[in-house]
Amino acid sequence: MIEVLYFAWVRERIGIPREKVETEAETVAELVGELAAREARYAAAFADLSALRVAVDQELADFDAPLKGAREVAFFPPMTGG
Amino acid sequence: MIEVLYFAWVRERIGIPREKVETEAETVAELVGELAAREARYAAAFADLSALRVAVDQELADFDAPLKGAREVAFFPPMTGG
Amino acid sequence: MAEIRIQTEPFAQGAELERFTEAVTGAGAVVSFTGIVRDEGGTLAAMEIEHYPGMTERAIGRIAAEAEERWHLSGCLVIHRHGPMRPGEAIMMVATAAPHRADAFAAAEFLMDYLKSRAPFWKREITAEGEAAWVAAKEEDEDALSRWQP
Amino acid sequence: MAEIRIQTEPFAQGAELERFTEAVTGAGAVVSFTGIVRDEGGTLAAMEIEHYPGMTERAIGRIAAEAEERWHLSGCLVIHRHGPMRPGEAIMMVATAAPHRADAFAAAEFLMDYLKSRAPFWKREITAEGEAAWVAAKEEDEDALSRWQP
Repeated sequence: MIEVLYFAWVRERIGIPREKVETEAETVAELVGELAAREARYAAAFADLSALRVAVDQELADFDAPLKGAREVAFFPPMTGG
Repeated sequence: MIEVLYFAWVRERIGIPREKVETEAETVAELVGELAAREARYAAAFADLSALRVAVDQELADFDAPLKGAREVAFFPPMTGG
Repeated sequence: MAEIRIQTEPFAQGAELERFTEAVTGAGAVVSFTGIVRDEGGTLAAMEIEHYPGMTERAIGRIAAEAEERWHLSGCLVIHRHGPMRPGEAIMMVATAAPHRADAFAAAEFLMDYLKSRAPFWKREITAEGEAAWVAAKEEDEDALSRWQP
Repeated sequence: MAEIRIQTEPFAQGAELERFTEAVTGAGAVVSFTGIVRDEGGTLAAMEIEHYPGMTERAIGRIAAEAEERWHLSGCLVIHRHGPMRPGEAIMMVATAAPHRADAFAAAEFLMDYLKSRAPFWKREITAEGEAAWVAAKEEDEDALSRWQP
């Protein structure tokens, strides 16, 4: 079970800020594949991965990062702080 | 007649902050030559020109700058503002 | 050593800068940066900032720790707001104190470059007409990070 | 456009920064630098700054004008004290405001580099034992100017 979080327009597109996901995905990319296959709103949010960033357990990660042991995965657009 | 000003250790070495100088010097270097020839304290102050800076009419200048029309010449060490 | 505050409340940059400066010892140089909501010639009504609680503190803590490793600092402050804010209000500030000015300047610029692109904040602008749009990340902000690579 | 003040009185950097920021329009970024008298581990009792009245205002005015030509600024402030001051007191400050942060940072660093070596101030340190010595100009301060050459 992984807690999946969405921020900014990813959150808006998917319609929820977070959800628990039952998954056997071994990498972030596999998790993205499972989510995108769910519904059109997920497919739309994950249509262009180059426009997305991912954090695993609150650390920026790549899409090929392993999920073994991860409790929290977040998807969001490039950050615009400062 | 030129107003000559001294700052920081140049002022201390010469012993006065400013004086009026009658001179026919055509360049700063000629004026320095006249001043240095006056007394030991002037000679000491002008002994090492590389340790001095000069301003003509409140603008930084070189030692070979002309003095024609100048009303004010200042001698001082490298600046340490900020 | 760094003081990091994530908050919704407005803050007074001047008072923060005074307090920060009084608390550090041995500093000869203090640099501050404050980001302010521009009004874009009256077209911007408000800005909203979303963030990722938990990761935000962690990411900024890491950035500040790296600044303290790279430069000789006497202190380091980061305040970043989230939630709604109005034109003219301060969004965030960083302050750095150091014995020498080059360190204070470099650390402040480093903190800003990393906060822009590596701390999980997302800005949304609401126009005077009530339209809301997420601010797009700028390529130049990403490029700015390259100058800090070893 | 730049505000330049040469004074013997202490000033409050925080209050000056607030006032400066409120007065500028269109700024998204405000950078400040404050130079503070270090106590050098308790060995420094006081600092005295001599300056060249008239030339000081002129030199700083020229430096600020050049900063305003080189970068897109919304405002520019320079305050520099002369006379005696104690450890912990602010010697001087610059503040720059700009639509974008790169301009504000570059202009503030430019102002500082030029103020250090091209504005007619001379620092004298008085130690706790009462010995006074003129501060020598640093070669690195002169070198810092080279990065601004076209």
